[in-house]
Amino acid sequence: MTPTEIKETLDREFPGSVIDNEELAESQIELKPDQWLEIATYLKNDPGLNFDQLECVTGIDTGEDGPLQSRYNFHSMEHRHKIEVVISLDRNNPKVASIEQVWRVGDWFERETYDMFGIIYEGHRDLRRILCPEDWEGWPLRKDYEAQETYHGIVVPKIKEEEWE
Amino acid sequence: MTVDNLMNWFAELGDFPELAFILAVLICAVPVFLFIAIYALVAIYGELKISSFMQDKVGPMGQGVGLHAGKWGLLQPVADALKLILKEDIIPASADKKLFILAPFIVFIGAFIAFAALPFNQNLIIADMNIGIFYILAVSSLGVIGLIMAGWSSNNKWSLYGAMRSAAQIVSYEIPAALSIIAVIMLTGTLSMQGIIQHQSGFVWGILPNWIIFQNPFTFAAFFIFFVSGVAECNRTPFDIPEAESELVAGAFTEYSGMRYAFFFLSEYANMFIVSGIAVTAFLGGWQSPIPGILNSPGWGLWWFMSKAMFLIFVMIWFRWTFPRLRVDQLMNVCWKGFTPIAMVNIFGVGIWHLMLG
Amino acid sequence: MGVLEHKFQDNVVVASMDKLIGWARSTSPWFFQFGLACCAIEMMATAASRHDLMRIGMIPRSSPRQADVMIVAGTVTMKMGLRVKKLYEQMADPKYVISMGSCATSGGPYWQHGYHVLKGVDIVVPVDVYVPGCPPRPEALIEGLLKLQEKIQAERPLTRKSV
Amino acid sequence: MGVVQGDQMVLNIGPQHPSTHGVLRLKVWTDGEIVSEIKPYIGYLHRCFEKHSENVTYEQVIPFTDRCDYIASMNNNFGYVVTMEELMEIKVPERVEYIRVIMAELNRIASHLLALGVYGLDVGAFTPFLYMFRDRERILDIFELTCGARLLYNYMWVGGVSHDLPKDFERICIGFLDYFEPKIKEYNDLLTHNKIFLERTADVGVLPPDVAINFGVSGPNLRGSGVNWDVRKDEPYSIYDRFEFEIPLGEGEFGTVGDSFDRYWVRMCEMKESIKIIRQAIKDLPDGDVFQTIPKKIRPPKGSIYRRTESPRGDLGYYIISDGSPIPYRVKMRSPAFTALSSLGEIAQGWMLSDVIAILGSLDIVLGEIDR
Repeated sequence: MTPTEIKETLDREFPGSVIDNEELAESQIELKPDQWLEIATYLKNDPGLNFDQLECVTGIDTGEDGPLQSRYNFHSMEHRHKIEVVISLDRNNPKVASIEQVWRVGDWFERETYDMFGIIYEGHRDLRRILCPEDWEGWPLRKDYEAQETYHGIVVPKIKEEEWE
Repeated sequence: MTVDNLMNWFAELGDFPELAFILAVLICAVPVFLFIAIYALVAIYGELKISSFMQDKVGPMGQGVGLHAGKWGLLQPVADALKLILKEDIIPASADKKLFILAPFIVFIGAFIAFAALPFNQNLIIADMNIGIFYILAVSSLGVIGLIMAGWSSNNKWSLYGAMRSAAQIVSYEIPAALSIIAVIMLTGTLSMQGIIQHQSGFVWGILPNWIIFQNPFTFAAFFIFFVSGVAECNRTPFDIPEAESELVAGAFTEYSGMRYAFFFLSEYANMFIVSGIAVTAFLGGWQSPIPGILNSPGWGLWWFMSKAMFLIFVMIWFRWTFPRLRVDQLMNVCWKGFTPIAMVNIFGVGIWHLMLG
Repeated sequence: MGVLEHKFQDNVVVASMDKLIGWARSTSPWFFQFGLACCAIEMMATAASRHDLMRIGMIPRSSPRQADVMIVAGTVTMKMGLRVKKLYEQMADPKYVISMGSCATSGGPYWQHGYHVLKGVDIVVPVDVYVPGCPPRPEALIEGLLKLQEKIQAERPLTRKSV
Repeated sequence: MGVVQGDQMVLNIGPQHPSTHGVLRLKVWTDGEIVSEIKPYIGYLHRCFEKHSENVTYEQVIPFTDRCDYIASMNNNFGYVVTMEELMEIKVPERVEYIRVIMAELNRIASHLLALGVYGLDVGAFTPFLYMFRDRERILDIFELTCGARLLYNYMWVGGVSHDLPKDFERICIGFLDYFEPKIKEYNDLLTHNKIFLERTADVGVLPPDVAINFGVSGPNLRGSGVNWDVRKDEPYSIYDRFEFEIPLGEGEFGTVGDSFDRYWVRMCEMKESIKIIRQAIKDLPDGDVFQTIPKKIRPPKGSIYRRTESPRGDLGYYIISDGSPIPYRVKMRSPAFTALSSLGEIAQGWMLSDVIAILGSLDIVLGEIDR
């Protein structure tokens, strides 16, 4: 099925959850974060869609005041079609339902996005930092991230600010 | 022999029985220790070189800085031993100090005192006891205690794993080894090592030397069972699970460094020599020459014994660099479901064969 | 060796003992498998058949207790830096450290934006020989090891330090 | 016979361990030898690749992609470069396409050689590791001939390659392939048909197909479980659709489908397929200028793209978001070994300690790519 058909089926099944957003490419859908778990289970179990492979979960910081986005790429082994779901969350309290029970690979992907951006996935059984040490301060991949001074007594040098050109 | 001759010789000199006994033992023990040391250096050098040639490598060639390790890396084992002696002697704080210090020496003693009954040639044997082979099998199981002490006392999870595995392995592989030796003793009728070898002189089936391995098919199978369980007793691949490098870091020896580690290293090679020595004595005719009749003088006897033993050690080294490693439960299956039944069948086979063919 | 260290006046006997000890230690430096990143693959290639490390007497050991040389091959991150320090302390004296590759030496390509990368392993561990390169070629690593062997031979463990 | 439940022993197969392929810590709860639970801890080699790619220009990200999966750097470059060219709609000349396929497949053979060699090391056989490294050195010589580097090449640039092929590259490459083909038979005799090796790998760490897909496992690990999925065939990129080669799948000859032996065997057969591809690619290698479509200034249009390519470890995905400036806004690398390792906790439960090491080896993970 082409992405537009998928968009219509989702609109039909979950009215009001699809937000149309112009800048997004044709194969991307923007959804509201509130019904996300039901939509995810629907995407996986519906025979017509059957997205059994969660390819990738990407966290994006859309700028100083913009929302934090959590983008999911799905792919179906059976129908060989793909879709990308974009969910925007506000910056100071980024919360979204965790799809870790639906796709087991989501467990580590979500932990990594939490580690890098601070997006809290509710319902995640073991939401800890996966790459940085447990006691690391700050969310490294946010645009406004300031590396901490020292870590266990080892000085973390400052990142030079001057223009790269 | 030599202990008895020494005792008689001292008896003629003067009447000091206790001192004579101590002197005799000392005079015999020091050359054995020197022999083990030199043999271990040769064996370590052999292992380095043979494993390298098998792996398309050149092995220690002494191409480092300065004198380095001699022409073909001949001094490499000497340098290793000297460096290990000079290293700092770490005893972990949480270790059980006394056991930790004692463990390597018990493992070495287990290997060292078994040399007393090895017949190097017609009269070069320290103590030709009439229970020779039984004595060696009993004494060589002393090493297990040392390994368990090492594993337990270094208070490290890896060495505990290594010690438990090595205990299970060595204890269970002594059964098939002992059973296949019983098959030999049924033929020779004597437990003394020299007696076993004397029994193997002359021809069998025309051209073959009358070694026990050729006397009947059951002893032929018994040789392989004995040799492979001997490899398992020295913790060599494919049974080197106790010091499995890729799993248990360094098994029971993880916490040992310097001199103590050198002792473990030394006793592993001493154990290998003992297993080869017994296999050669019991199955391959000890110091008998392959063509009975000629080249039978004591000098040649020593040569035959050493070359056969060294060949078996070469086979052990060869095993190590070709086979992967068995898992612990597979190892136990091989021993209890494989070797022990076959070894028992061998005993009956030898008996029946002996009865029928006389 | 601790008791005898640096206790003797410099004379011909002590000097020759020093040479012997230096020879033994430099001829068989067993290296501690401590592969972290890309340099670890080059270290394995150096230990493999073509550039054989056993030629110069180096045998890989997996336990810190039995190793003399710790080759820090790869990027040391903050999380790993504490472990490097702990492992270094577990090694038996005399121990040496080779910092292989520019990541271990100074943080390498990750020096500017690597918030999690330790800028050089000499912050946590004293280093004897630095091998440049990203990753250094096997020949460069062997040259670094030979430099280390020269350094070990030049050491005078027994003679008293001229105070 | 009730199961005697001793108290659990927590074992740290720590960040420094001879067979964790780098810096990975496995927290293992064992009961005697049987493993009841495994928790992998990663992040010991987190080198902030994504932070770097937000501060350096598009060309300068390529050396960082090299260092993510340092065993298959060519394939990493290939993935990044294919994604960028799709974003910027650059059509590279034929010769560049053929050179890239040859280099990627050679690098796949080298990566599989290392993976199989180290797997033999984990199971205890030391010699195959050295034989496979000896042959891998020959491939590194070919790479050194073309781009001067042994391990990290920075060879494939956006829109072209950094160096053209040397003079008699075809002769050398064909020479290597002829030398290498009988060597695979030598590995099979030495390791694959070894009874002890079969005993240790067949039926160990079975990864059923649906669990594999659910865990996002991909590449030889997925094909070992019998799922016919190869990005070169199913989402063809570059000119892979011009070559015929099969996709080896795990059939479970010596055990069930999806056990460690199948993953090992799939990699061994994939090396044969890669040889086929290289032979076809060299046969009709066109000539032409390699540098003509390399843009002087890379300023991709505003937008985002996610593209997958087939690296020796599986689906290597790049998610690139550009905002029109010469510096990428966000580059996310989806690493196949990351998902393979996440399935270890599931597969290795209930096996013995030495099997955990064998299963970890069969998954062929690289920590540089997992921690990025």
